[in-house]
Amino acid sequence: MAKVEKAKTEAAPTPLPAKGKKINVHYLTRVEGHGNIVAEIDAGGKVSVCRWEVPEAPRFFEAMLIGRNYQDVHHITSRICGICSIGHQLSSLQATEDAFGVQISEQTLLLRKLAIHAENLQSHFLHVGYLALPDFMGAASVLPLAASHKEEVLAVVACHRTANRMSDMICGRTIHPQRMVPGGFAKLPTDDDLKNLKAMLEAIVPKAKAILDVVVDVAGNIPKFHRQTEYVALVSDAEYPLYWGEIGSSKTQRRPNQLYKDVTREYCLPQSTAKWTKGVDDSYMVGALSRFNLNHDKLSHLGKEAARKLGLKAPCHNPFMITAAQLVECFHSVEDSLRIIDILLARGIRNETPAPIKTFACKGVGAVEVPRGILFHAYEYDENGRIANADCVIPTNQNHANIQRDLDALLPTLATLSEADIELKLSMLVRAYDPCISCSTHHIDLTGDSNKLVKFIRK
Amino acid sequence: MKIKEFSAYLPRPATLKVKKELSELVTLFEFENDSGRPLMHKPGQFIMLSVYGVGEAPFSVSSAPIRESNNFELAVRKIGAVTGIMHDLKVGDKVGIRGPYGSFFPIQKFVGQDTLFIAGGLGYIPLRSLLHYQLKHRDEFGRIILLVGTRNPKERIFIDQLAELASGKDVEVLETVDVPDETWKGHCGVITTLIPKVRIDPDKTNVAMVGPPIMYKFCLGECLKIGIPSNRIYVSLERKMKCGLGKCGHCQINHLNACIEGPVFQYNQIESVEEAI
Amino acid sequence: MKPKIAFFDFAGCEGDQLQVANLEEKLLDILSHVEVVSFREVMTGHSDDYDIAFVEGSITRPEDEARIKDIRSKAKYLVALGACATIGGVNCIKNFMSPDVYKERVYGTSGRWYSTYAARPLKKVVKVDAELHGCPIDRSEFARVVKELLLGRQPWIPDYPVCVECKKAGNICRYDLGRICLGTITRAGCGACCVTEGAHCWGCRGVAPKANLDAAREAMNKNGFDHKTVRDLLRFFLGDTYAPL
Amino acid sequence: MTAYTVYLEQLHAMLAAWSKEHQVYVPTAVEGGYFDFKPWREGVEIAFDYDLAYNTLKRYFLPPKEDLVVFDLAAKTAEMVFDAPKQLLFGVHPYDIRGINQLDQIMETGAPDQYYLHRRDATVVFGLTPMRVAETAFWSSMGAGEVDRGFDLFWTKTGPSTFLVEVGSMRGEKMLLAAGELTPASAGAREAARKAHLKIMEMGRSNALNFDWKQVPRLLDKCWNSPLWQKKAELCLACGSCNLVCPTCYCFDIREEADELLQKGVRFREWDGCMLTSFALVAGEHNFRAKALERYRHRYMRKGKYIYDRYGELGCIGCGRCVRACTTNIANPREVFNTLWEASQHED
Ligand SMILES: Cc1cc2nc3c(=O)[nH]c(=O)nc-3n(C[C@H](O)[C@H](O)[C@H](O)COP(=O)(O)OP(=O)(O)OC[C@H]3O[C@@H](n4cnc5c(N)ncnc54)[C@H](O)[C@@H]3O)c2cc1C
Ligand code: SF4
Ligand code: SF4
Ligand code: SF4
Repeated sequence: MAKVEKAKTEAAPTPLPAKGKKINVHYLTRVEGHGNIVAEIDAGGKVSVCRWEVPEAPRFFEAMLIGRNYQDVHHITSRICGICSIGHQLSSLQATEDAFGVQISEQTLLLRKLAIHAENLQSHFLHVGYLALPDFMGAASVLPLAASHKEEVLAVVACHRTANRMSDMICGRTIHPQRMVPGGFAKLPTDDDLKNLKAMLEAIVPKAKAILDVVVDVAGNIPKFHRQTEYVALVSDAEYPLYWGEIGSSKTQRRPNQLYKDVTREYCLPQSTAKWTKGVDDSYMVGALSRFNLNHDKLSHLGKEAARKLGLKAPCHNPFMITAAQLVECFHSVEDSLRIIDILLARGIRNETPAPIKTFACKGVGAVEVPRGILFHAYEYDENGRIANADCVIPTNQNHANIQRDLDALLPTLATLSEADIELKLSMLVRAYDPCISCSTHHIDLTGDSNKLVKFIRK
Repeated sequence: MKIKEFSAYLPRPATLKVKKELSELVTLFEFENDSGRPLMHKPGQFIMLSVYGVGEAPFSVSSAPIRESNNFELAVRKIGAVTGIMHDLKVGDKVGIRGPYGSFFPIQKFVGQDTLFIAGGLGYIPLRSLLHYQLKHRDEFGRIILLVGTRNPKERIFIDQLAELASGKDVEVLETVDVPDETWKGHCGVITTLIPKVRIDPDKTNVAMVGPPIMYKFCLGECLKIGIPSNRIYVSLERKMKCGLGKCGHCQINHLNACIEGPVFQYNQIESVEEAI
Repeated sequence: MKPKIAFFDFAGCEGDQLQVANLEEKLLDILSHVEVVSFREVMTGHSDDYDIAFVEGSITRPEDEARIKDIRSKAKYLVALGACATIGGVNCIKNFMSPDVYKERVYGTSGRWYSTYAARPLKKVVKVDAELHGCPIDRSEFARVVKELLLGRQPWIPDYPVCVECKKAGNICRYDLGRICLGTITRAGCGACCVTEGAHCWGCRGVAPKANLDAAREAMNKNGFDHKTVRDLLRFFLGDTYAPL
Repeated sequence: MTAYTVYLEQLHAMLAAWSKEHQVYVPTAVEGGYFDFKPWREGVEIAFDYDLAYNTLKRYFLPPKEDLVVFDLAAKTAEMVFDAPKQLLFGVHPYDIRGINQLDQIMETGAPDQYYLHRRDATVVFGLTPMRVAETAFWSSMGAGEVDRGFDLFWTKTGPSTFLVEVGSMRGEKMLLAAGELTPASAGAREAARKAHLKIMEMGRSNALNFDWKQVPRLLDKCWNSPLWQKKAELCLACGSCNLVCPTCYCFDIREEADELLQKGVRFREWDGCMLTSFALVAGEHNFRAKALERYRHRYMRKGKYIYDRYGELGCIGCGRCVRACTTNIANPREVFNTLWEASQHED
């Protein structure tokens, strides 16, 4: 394997210019959606501005759902985000089924678990391989790496493609899939599909290990920054929970999903139109690292091994390590998928039709661990099975405040670096969270009257 | 069933030799068959020309049927995908061709007789093949009368050639444009208005007529009016074509295939075919 | 010289750009013929010098208009990418509510801070040279269209309804199963993927240019689907196109 | 015709043996109470009593999409490609065999379509006497209830576990006897098969053309200006479903696509249909059949007259697939022909 060049992140301190430093990352790249970082350090080295902004257009999904039939709801919410569309569908279906008291079959449950694995793999490989790795390797994108590290990039491509094919095979499509419906599946994979899938997943294990080696190689470039925060994720005594569980926190006891509002306490800032979420005391983190911190002992064998190689130990308070946790989860997802496929193959795919649904006025909540963290959908239906009220709490949404807090903590430590290096470090931090802004802005953001941007902190 | 490892869809290579602009949108292309063999077309027939990666389209062969030459001419108007790319071809570029396909003007029936050519717009392109044949064998044919109609002076094609013909003795040329501009000194009005202007002997005149769909209705009426029987009138009908082999169905005119029974029809064969004219 | 291409997005889910990334190896091959100068989702760096702009998402705010017009003025060729950009897509569901209501629903009293107006497709604001339909776009169609542009031809986009491809796929028609479907009026090009995967056609590729809407509606009614069901389906993606329906 | 008696218990081993060389397709039950041909393998239940294959069998000879030539974009050279997998269609009804025979004739005439012929040659057809008639079918009154050629074997279920198998070709007989000797059919078995055939023809009569099908071309001759075309065409979605499901519709479009490196390309053909609005549209926006009426009428003229004028057979074999495929219920040849007939009776 080609030796990876050390990225030039630990650049020599530059003397402070008299006029101070200004960072303005207008549209952070290699993230999903539009986000800006604005920071200013005055001539004295003191941080005067530090802001994570989201200028993405709001889309009003919760309002759009009003009056829609329960069969269409997950197809609409799927469109909140192209990257997490499977996760949105799963959370949405869970909420609808919870509302109408639908019991899904074991086969449906297993297939849905495969679906969430597929999505995690899809998203994590994309983020680790295409979006984050270039940072650790000092490249502007995966494109130049394709020339310098062809083999590794092809490994990433192969893993990502397999994850996509897995989504196709289980859900029917990688983005906005069509097979999953309330109560079950409109079309089922065949035993042959599963056999193929099994072979494909087995084939990417060595490729994923190659990616792991690269990341281990450049692990020294992962900034050493620690800030303790609250970690929130689904927890379960039975497994490393992704499809369902209870809401767990590093600071308080677990809660049933119905009480999601107690955890994701939303509030408004006087000078901001954006909603914030607040855990026990203040901001909290969701996503791969949170899940790892809370559930690491339930990881599969390969997952644990990967964590060991990466030096990832719970509790880890370095947000830059989210990427590492994602890679760990990839191994877990592949291994757990293989386990599920074996169960399904042993039973043989049964030609089940979706569980019948009787509509009545009711409420339900769904909570699924999607790539970026815990995703809640909560619906209220009228007696005709049409939405009367909807609420979706999106992971990136829950992370925004934590990102801001991390930036606040990180920036002062960078005051002596060059503007370019500060910019890179701040960008890397935000990218580590893998923010999914399209998702989050169905809700937060936008247009204060003065500068058309929401200010996330009190100045 | 005769199974053969043979594809009627396989084009043969040809090379662009000469490219000449005829009007803003129409260009004359001279191609050479790479096979070293002549095209062996008859006047009125068409070929399918491929630009690989873009597509295939039918074009009438515009040059006279000459057995001794491997070259042939097409005149093409830029209007879509294939024709658009063709205009970017450079001399020396290769294309694929299939054919010639379709029916043709039966030269033998024109021998010893007068011919009235009625060319509307691009209709001159296929007629030119027959016209050039007649000019080459001038003594075998009677009078040659050529009526040419174009929408406006800018769209006229083969201007020099027409001028040359008009100044010579072999052909009686009458030209008109539908909408004149300040440069235009000649006849104005649709091509139909030219027909009564020529004095012909209906008993020994054949008509060869090609033009846009709307032209036929009126011109055919005029021809019948001056006494030419429908079995002496030949028209060429163009339809959408994909295969040129009578299979793809696009060129159907009622029960007829424009690519097999056509494009050249004796008018009496199609007088009662509703979709023809 | 290699044509320069750039990607931009407005209100949308970025699924279409993800579809492009999902071309995997094929993308790497295509990239050997073009120079990507802006693709925020996968690369750092940006240039204002581009030939072909691929634009995803709907225009939902007055301030978006300036940005899309700027993109238009710089691009020689502008391709709308995906339902939000070509027909307004799901974003148009909100167009049937009063802005006061949907702002209040989502943001409570803070709603008044948000500038937003009825979502609209790009072509309502700027000239669009080609449209790649679908929610999300079909990745092989994207690849084909890029290749056609590179070869110098106007892209071929089917103008017939989805039923054509549904028949080719050999599906059982939803109507034969007592279900509803918009394939009868929706522009093909997706291979009838939703029907093939067990759902029905939602209309994400927009109405086929010569679609017979009256006949389709009558057929839906005759098959027992009431006004509200039909309307809801037409408002899933086609809200902008057939708003009064 | 030579005929043998085959017992259901023998069939399984035969299918397994045929599968070694051929991809075998059999009628099976699918969603919604419909039937369709699907690949056979262990455990697939054959629906001997299927009423109609939902999809037409033409896809095995004229696939929805088929490569014609591959080319090299740089060298500007082209090569032909033929793909003709060995396949066996087990259980094809007589009317569908008629459809195949008609396609054979069309594809062989003039410039023989070698792509079709290759596939046809590589396909073994085993006929089957129907045991049920689809609601929409009217083949028994279209002269399509029986066939004497176009199959390699023809099967008729004469008892709960017994088939009479007639030999249609040497290839068929060889395949039938490959596993060992069989009992030649007795006179009684032949009689039972004849009865089975009569029975189904009788059942088919409940849904019939009201007049002799041979009159259809002459009838249509007089109907060019019938008001029926416009009335029906108003509801036409121009969805082409009626074309695409029809076993005797064969029109196609030709297009091509280059590979991602723009080095090689492939030219292929894909099903097309005369009911689609741009079927006769040419560059410059001239459409030779711009109106729904014109397209709608053309299809019936093709089915009832033009094909007959050329090949001496109706272009409609009465399978009734289009009847079912049309969402707006206007694509029923039986109904259209009957209505026109009715109207013409009043004219005289
Ligand atoms: C017998 C015959 C002779 C012709 N001779 C000439 C000629 O000499 N010079 C000339 O400029 N044009 C001629 N045409 C018209 C020419 O074929 C079309 O202009 C050409 O097909 C347009 O192709 P395109 O790919 O540029 O257009 P597009 O609109 O991109 O068409 C795509 C495809 O549709 C088919 N198609 C579209 N328009 C026509 C059409 N008018 N006729 C047949 N098929 C069509 C072709 O297969 C074409 O490749 C002739 C047509 C026919 C039928
Ligand atoms: S299922 Fe939909 S797309 Fe398919 S044929 Fe029926 S109406 Fe058309
Ligand atoms: S026209 Fe209809 S009934 Fe006749 S053969 Fe075709 S599909 Fe069958
Ligand atoms: S199936 Fe019906 S609606 Fe569709 S094209 Fe045929 S006649 Fe028209």
